Amino acid sequence: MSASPLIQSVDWAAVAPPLIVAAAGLVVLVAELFLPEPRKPLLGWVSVGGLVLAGLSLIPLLDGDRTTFCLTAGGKDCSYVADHFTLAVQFLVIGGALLTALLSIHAVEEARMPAGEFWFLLLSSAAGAALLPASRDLATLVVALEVTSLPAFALVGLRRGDRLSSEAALKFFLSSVTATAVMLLGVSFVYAATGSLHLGAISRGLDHVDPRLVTLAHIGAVLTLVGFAFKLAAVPFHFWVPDTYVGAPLPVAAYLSVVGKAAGFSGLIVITVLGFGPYAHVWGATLAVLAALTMTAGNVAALRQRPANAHSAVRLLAWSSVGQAGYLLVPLAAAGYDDKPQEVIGATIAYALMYAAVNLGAFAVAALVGRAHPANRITDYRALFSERPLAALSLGFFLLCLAGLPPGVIGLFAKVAVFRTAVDAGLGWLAVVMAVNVVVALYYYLQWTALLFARREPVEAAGAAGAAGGSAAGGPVPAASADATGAVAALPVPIPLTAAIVTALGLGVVLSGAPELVLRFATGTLF
Amino acid sequence: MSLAAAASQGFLSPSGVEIAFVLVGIATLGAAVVSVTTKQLVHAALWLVVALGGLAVEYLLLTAEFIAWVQVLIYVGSVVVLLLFGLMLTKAPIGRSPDADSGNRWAALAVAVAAAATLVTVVIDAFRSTWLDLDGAVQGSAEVTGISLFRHWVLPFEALSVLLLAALVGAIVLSRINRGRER
Amino acid sequence: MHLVYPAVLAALLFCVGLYGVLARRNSILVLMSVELMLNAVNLNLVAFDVWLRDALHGGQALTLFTITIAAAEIGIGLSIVLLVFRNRGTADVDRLTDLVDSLAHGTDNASDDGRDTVRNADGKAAA
Amino acid sequence: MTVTLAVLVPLLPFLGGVAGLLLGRVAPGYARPLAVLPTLFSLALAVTVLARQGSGQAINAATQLTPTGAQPIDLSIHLDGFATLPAVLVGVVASCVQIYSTGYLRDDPRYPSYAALVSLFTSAMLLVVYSGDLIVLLVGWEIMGICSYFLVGHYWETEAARSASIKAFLVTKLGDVPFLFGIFALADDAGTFRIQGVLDAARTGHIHHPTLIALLLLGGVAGKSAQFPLHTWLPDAMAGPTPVSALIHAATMVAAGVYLVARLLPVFLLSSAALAVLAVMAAVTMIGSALCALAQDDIKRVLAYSTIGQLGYMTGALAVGDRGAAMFHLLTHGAFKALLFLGAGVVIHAAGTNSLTAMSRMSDLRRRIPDAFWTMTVGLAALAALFPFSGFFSKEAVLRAAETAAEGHLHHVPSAIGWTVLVAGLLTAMLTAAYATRLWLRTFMGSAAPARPTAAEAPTAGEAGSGPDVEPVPEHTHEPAAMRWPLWVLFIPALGLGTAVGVLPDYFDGGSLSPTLITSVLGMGLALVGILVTYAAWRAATEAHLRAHVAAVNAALDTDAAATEAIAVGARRSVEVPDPADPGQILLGPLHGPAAHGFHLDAVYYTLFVRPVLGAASLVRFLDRDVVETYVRGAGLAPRLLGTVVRRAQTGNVQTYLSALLAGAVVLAVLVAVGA
Repeated sequence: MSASPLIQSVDWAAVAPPLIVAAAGLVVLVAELFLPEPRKPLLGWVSVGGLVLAGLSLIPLLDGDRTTFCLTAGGKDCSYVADHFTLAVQFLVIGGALLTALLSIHAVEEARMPAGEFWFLLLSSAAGAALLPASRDLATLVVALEVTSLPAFALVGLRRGDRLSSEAALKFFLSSVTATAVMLLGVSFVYAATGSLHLGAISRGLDHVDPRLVTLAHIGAVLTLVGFAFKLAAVPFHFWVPDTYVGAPLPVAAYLSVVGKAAGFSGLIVITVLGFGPYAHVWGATLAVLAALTMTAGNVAALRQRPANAHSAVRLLAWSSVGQAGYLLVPLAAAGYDDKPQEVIGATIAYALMYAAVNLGAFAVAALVGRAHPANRITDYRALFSERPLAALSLGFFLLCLAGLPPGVIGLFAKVAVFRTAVDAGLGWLAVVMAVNVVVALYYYLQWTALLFARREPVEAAGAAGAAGGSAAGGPVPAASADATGAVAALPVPIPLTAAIVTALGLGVVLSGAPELVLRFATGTLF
Repeated sequence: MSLAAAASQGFLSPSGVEIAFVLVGIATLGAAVVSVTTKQLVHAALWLVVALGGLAVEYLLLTAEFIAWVQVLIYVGSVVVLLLFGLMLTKAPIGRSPDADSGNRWAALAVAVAAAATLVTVVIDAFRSTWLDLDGAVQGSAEVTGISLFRHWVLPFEALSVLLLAALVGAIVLSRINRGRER
Repeated sequence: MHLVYPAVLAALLFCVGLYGVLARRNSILVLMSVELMLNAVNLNLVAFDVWLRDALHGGQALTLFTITIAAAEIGIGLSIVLLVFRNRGTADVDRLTDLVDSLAHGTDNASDDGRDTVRNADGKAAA
Repeated sequence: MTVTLAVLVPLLPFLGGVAGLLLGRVAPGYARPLAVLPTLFSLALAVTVLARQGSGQAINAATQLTPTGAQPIDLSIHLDGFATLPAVLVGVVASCVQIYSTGYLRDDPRYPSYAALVSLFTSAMLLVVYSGDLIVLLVGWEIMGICSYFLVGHYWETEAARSASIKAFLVTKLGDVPFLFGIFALADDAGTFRIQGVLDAARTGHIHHPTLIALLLLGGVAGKSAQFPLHTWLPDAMAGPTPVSALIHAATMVAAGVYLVARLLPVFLLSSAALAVLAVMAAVTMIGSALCALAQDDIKRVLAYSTIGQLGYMTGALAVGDRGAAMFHLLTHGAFKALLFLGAGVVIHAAGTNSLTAMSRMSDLRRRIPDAFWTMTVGLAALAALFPFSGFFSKEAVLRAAETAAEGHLHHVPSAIGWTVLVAGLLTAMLTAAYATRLWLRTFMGSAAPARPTAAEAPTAGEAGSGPDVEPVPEHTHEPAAMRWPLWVLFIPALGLGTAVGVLPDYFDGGSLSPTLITSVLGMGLALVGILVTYAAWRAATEAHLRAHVAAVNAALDTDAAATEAIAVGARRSVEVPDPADPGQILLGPLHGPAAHGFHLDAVYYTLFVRPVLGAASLVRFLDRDVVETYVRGAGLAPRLLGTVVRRAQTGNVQTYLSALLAGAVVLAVLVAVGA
C-alpha cells in the first residue's frame, strides 16, 4: 500500500469533455462580474463556444478506450472510462446542451433571468451529465447525478417572480431529493453485499454473494435503479415531469427532457450492464415492467390533453417525453434477457440520439410560438403553416419523427430497432405493449401536426373555436387568443432560436436520409 | 471475514459497546420520531439536533472519528442553523400549530410502515449473525479517511467541488430579491 | 458488536424520515425529514465500511460525499422554499397545486391569468 | 439501368407531391403541372421498366439501409411480373385521375394540397409495388393510409366526410396492428425482412409458425382490402371526391392487401387453415357485398360494394393458390373500376345528385353525357363479366383456378376451399350482372316511358330540383375535356385487356389463365340470367310506379363538379327514401332493407365500439372542425379511461407524488425480495 503512488494519475485528454464544460461555466461566472450590462448576451455565446470546444475535445478520444483515475492498489478498476459508450452519451449531452444554449440566449434576455448564473448553472449541470456516463464507481455516479440535478433545480426556479416557476422547482427538488435518498440506501446495501463501490468489483462480487446477503443485494440493486429511473421519468417516478416542465422556463424544460433523460438512462446502463450483470434477471424484469408502465401512462395521459388548456403544448411534450422514456427503457430491459447485454443497449443510444434532436427541435418551435402566445396552448398552433411555414414544417417533421411515421424515417427506424431488441429478447408481451403504444401515440402527434396546417378560425368564431378546440365546459376563451392570431408572424425571430430549429431540423433530415449514422450504435458493443 | 466470530457472540451477552450503541440508538430514534411528529415547528428542528448528535455518537462508537466530527460540524453546526433560519424567514409559528401535518398522514404512515417492515425484515435476515469487529486498527481516524479520500476518490471529490459551487450560486441567485439587471 | 444493531437503526431512521417527508405540511419540515433519510444511509455506510474493513474506505468516502451533498441540497432547497414563500406567502407543500392540469375547463385559465398578472406586475416593477 | 429507372418511378411523384405541398400556397399556378407531369413521366418510366424487364428473370437490387440488429433493413427493389404490371396500372390510373382532377376540382381552393396528396399516394403505392423489403413496403403502406384519410376527409365541412375518414382510419388501423406483428413475426422466423428471403425461407421450411403469421397478416389485408368483417369503411369512404375513389378505393390502395398476399403467397400456402379463412372471408365478402350493391341508392356506394366484391374474387383466387388469376383480375378490375368511378363522377356532375333514384327520374342523361354513357356501358359489361370484355377473362381465370382446386388437383389446397370459392364465385357472377344492369338502367334509362316530350311532362324531375329540367341544357358542355378523355383512355384496357390472357402467364407463375368451357358457360349463363331478371323486374317496377314521389337534392349545375359532389355528399342522408320503382327492391324482397344498410354490420360495430367512444366524446364536447383532430374522438375507450386515471393521479400535490414514488420503490423491493 505504501509502495503505490499517493495520488491517482490523471489522463487530462480523457476527462477533457466534462472538464471543459465545467471550466467554461467558471469562466462565464467570473466574466459576468466584469461585463457591463449591455454586453451580457456575450455570455451566452461564450457558453456556446465552450460547449463547441467540449464537443471538439471528443474527437481525439474516438480511437478507443481510455481509462483514468484508476486504483493505485488492489485491483484494476478505474473511476473514469472514455469508451465508445461514454463518447456517444457525452456527444448527446454536449449537443443537447448546445441546442439548449441556443434556445436560451434570447429567453434569458426576455425573461430577465440573471445571465451569468443561468449560464453557469446550465454548464455545470451539463458537466455533471457528461461525467455520468464515464463514471465507473457508485460514488462518482452519485456525485455526478447530483451535479446534474442540483443546478437544474435552480434553473427551473430561475424565473423568480413567477409562481409556477418556484412551485415547479420545489416539486422537482423534493421528488429528486427523495429519490436520491432511496438510491443511496440501495447503494449502501450493494456496498454491504459486495464490499466495493467500483462497478467492476461489484460485478465480480455479485457472482458469489454470501447466501445470507442475497436478498439484501437484490433489494440494493433495485433501489439503486430508482434514482436513475427518476431522472429518466419512469413510472411511477414520473410525477414531477409534467408539473416541472410546465413551470420551468421553456429552454430548461427542453434541457431536462433531453439531457436529464440522458443522465438517467446512461446511469441505468452503466449500473445495470457493468455493475449488476449477474443480477440481469432481476433488473431485466424490473425494467421491463417499468418500461411498459411508463410508455402506457405517458401516452394515454398525452392522449387526454385538452388542446385549449393553458400550457397544453408543453404539457403534451412532457407526457410524450414520459412515453418516449418507456421506449428508451425497452432495450435496457431486453439487455437483461440477453447473453451479451452490451450489444443490446446500443438501441437505446440510437433512439436517444434521434429523440434528443427532434425533441429539442419541437421545444424550439414551442419557444418560438410561446413568444407570441405565452399560454402556449396547442390551439395556438392552428394555422401556424400560413404564418411561419418553415417553423410549422419543422414542427410537423419533429412530431412525425416522434410518432415514427414517414417522412420522419429515423423515428420509425429507431422504433423498429428498439422493438427488435424486445422481440429478440423474447419479451413478446413488451413488444405488443410497445406496438399498441406507438399506435395510440399516433393520435396526438397527428392531431397536433394536422392542426399546424389547418385553416385559421375566422375571427368572429373565436369563441366557438375555443370551445371546438376541446374545452369541456365551453368556457369563454380569453380574447387575447383571438387577438394574438397572426402575432407569431409579427414578432421577429431571434437568430439563435432560428439556428436551434434549423440545426435540429438538419439533424433530423440527415438522420432520416442516413439512419445508419445512429443505428450503427444498435449493433456491436459500445463498451 | 468475521462471520465465524459471530457464532460465539450471543445476543444475550452484550458487550459494553453494544449496550451503549443500543441506548444511544433508542434515544436517536426517539428524537427522530418526535422530530417528525411534533406540532411545534421549532421544536422539530431542535429534536433533529438531538437525533443528528446521537448519530455522531454512534459513529464514534463505530470508530469512525472523522465522520463523527464532520457530522457535528456540518449538521449540528450549520445545517440545523440554516433550517432554523428558514423557519424564521417563512414566518413559521412559534408554539403549537395544529396543521403541521398534511392530509397525507395516513398514506404516509402506511408507506412508512410497509417500508419499515420490508427493510427491517431484510436487514435482520441478512445480518442476524454477523459480527462487527471493532478491536482492530482504527477505521475512521482523520488520517486514514483523508488518505483514502485523496488516493482513491479524487474524481468524485473534484466533482463535488463543482456541486458545492453550483449549489452556492444557485442558492444565492434564487434567494436574491429581484433587483439589479432590470432596474 | 452485532452488525444488526446499526443496520436496523438505520432502517428505522430511514422510515421515520420517509414518514416525515410524506406527512409534514411545512416544506422546511419535509427538508428535515429528508436529512433523516440521508443520515440513516450514512449510518449504514459507516457501519458496513467498518465491518468490511474496506481498504479503500469506500463507505466512509461516500458518507462524506453524502454529507456534502446533503448540505448543498439543504442550501438550495431552503432558497427554493424561500422563493415559494415570497411568491405566495406560504411554505406548505400541499397548497402548491397551481400546476395541476385541471380536468374541467376554466380553472386553468384562472391560474394562467394569475400568472400573467404576476408577470405584468413584475414588468411594472421593472419599468 | 432498369433498376435506376425503377427507382425513379416512385421518386418522381413523391418529389412532385412534396413540391406541390410546399408551393401550393405560394404559387398555385404550378399545382397542376406539378401534379400531372411527374405522374405522366413516372407512367412512361413504368412502361419502360415493363418493356425492358419483359417476362424475364426477376431482378433484385438492394442497398442496405440500416446495418442494425439481427435482421437488416434493406432498401431493395424486386422487379418481376408481379411488380411491373401493377406499376403500369397504377401509373395509368393515377395519370388519368390527375388529369381528370384538374377538371373535376378546377375551382376547389384546396386543389393544390389535394393534388399533392394524390401524388404522394401514387408514389407510396408504387413503392409498395416495387419494394423488395417488407419494412419499406410497410412504409409505403402507411403513407397510403395517411394520404387516404386526408383525401377521404377532403370535404371536411360535411359530417359524412369527417366520420368517414375517422372510420377509415380506425378500421384500417385495427387491421394494421396484427399486420405489424405478423410482419415482425415473419421476419423473425425468416431472419430477414427481404421478401425474397422470406420466400426462400418458406420454400426451405424455415417458417415455423405459418398459421399464426398468415392469420396476423390477414388482419391487415382485411382492413386494407376491405374484406369482411373489416370492409365497412369502404362504402363510407365514398364521401371523398370521386377521383379519389377511383384511384384509391378501386384501383390501388384497396388492392394493396391482395397484392401483399400475392407476393407472400408461398407463406400462406404453408397453412391450410389460413387458406380456409381466406376462402370463407372471400365467399362471405363476395356474396354479401353483391347483395348490398343491389340495394344501394348512391351510385358511388354501389360501385364501392362492387369493389369489395371484386376484391373478394381476388382473395378467392389467392385462397385457391393461384396468384396469377388474382393479379389478372386486379389489373382488369383496376382499369374498369377506375373507369366506372370517373364516369360516375361525370354522371353525378351532370345529374346534380348521386342518388340513383333521382337519376332514374332524369330521362336525358344518356344524351347529355354520351362519353360517360358509352364508356360506362363497357365498364359495366366488364364488371358483369360479359364476353368479350376484359372482366370476363379475368373472372374466368379465377373460376378456372377454383375449379382446378375443387377437383382436388392441387395438393396444398383442400378441395373444399375450391368448392367454396367456385360456388360463391358463380353466385356472385349472377348478382354482379344483376346490380350492374340495375345501375345501368337506373342511371341512363331514366323515366323510360316519357322520353321528355315537353317540359311540362316532367313534374317529378321538376319537383326534385330546380336545375336540370326547368332550363334544360341541350348541348351539355359542363364536362371539360380533362374529364372526358381519361374515360376513353381507361376504356381501352376495360375493353381489351382480356386479350392479354395469352401473354400474361409468362409474367406470372406460368399457369394458364384462359377460360375453360364449363365455367365460361356457367358464368355467362348465370350473368345473363341476372341481367334478364333485373331487366324484367325493372320493366315491371317502372310501369307500376312511374310517378312515385321522391325528394332528391340537386345542385345548381353551373358550379364545378367537385362542388356538386360536396353538396351531394353532405345531403346524402336525406335521399334514403325507399323507391318502389327500384328493381333491387323487387329482386331482394325482404332482404332489401338489411342489404341497403350493409346488413347492419355497422350498427353492430356502432353498439360495440363507437357508441361508448361517442358517449365519452359528447361528455367532453370535443367539437373541433378539423378532420384529423376528430381522430381523437375516435380513440378507443380504454386509453381514454386510463388517461383519465393517470391524469387524476397528477393531483398537483407533491406529497402524493412522493407517496407514489416511495410506494413504488417499496413494491419493487418487496417483489424482488420475494423473487430472490
